Amino acid sequence: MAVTLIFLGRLADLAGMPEREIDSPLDWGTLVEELEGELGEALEGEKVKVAVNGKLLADKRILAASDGDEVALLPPVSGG
Amino acid sequence: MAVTLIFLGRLADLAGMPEREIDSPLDWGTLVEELEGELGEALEGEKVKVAVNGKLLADKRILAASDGDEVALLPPVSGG
Amino acid sequence: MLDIQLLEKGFSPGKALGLFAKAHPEAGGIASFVGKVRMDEGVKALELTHYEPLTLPGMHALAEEAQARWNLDGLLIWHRVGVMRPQAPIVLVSAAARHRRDAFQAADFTMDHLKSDAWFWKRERRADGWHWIEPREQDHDDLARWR
Amino acid sequence: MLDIQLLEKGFSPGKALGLFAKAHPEAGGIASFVGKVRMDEGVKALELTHYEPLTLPGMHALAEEAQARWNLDGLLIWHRVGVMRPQAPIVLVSAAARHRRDAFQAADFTMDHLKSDAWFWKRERRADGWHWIEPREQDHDDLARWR
Repeated sequence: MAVTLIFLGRLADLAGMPEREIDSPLDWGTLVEELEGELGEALEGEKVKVAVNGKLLADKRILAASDGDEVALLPPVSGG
Repeated sequence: MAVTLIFLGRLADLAGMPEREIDSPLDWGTLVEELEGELGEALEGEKVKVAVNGKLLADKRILAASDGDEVALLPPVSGG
Repeated sequence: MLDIQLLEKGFSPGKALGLFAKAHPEAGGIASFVGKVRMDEGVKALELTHYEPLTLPGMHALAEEAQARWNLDGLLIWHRVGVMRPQAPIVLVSAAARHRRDAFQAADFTMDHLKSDAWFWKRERRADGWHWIEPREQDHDDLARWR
Repeated sequence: MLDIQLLEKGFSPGKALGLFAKAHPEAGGIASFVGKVRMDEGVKALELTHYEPLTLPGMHALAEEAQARWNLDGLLIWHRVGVMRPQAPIVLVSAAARHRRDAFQAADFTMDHLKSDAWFWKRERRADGWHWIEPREQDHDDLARWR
């Protein structure tokens, strides 16, 4: 029973990996608690957004992921 | 002893030719008189400009061309 | 016609533009922009990361917004991802339209949004390792022009 | 680097852009515009007349003004003259710059001026003969933006 976390941009550096599995079900409080330290703090930053299965959450604090879901953690972008 | 007149755009249609020679010396009054009819009238239009030897005149009424000069008669442009 | 692509490998902007122009014989004008990895001193490589489930749909939504705002015959958006060397093309945008202003505006609008409002993360490799790049203040100002 | 040309024969914009890009490896961005003879119903050909002693120096002066206003690495202005068929390229403008906005602005500025403030006269051949074309009101408005 697992959720896949995808770390983008500098969050991948902080996580030390581009993705990992985490137990389901998963809400925002549990996620921040599990990803402790600098990574957990970075996630709390208001510019970090969250997508579940490719759909952006309007508010990341309503996260409710279950088995098989893919949760992407998205820091501010920079392209071009 | 001649000046070459170059007719651009619709002035060439009115003149029935792209260029012709005209006696020198040549001032603006003489030019308009010589190119009578519709062409002479068109030249008087304020949007028609005049260049002598590739240099635009600030005021066409100061035209003073002499033997060998090239006088270009330039209607409003349209490019692109 | 929309031509939206995320590219893992290099591409030739000149060739792509030639084909795009051929595909839009009815367009009176085509405005284009090619962005390349700059040869800034000390930069050895650039990496663009994306998250395809968001990045590609985001590019399509952007193209549709441009089509809704201007009268376009076609819009091409090609964006590289992965590791690139200095001078490699990163992005190509090309807008075909009957009228010049529509083409220019659509290309300009699309570039401003790709630059600071699309799902890409960019980092540079310098002698001392990789560095994440944030959009410049100017990029945010550019984007604000369209609101 | 300026590349200013009046062309009596057809040209390939894609090829020209490829070479221009290659000539400016240092530029981060290249903004371009290709204008073609539109396939308007009933138009069989377009003729552009110029007066070289004014037209070519005027194009150089325009390029210099663009270079003075924006920070450019290079500017290309190619303009056809003579008789052209529908879909033939008439004009190619390409501006290479370190920053995107400079490239876009310079290409846009140059096109607006070529369109209604350069020494070209344009007429169309329709079934009933040749017709002179005047700049549209829109073209004058476009030009006024830069004053």
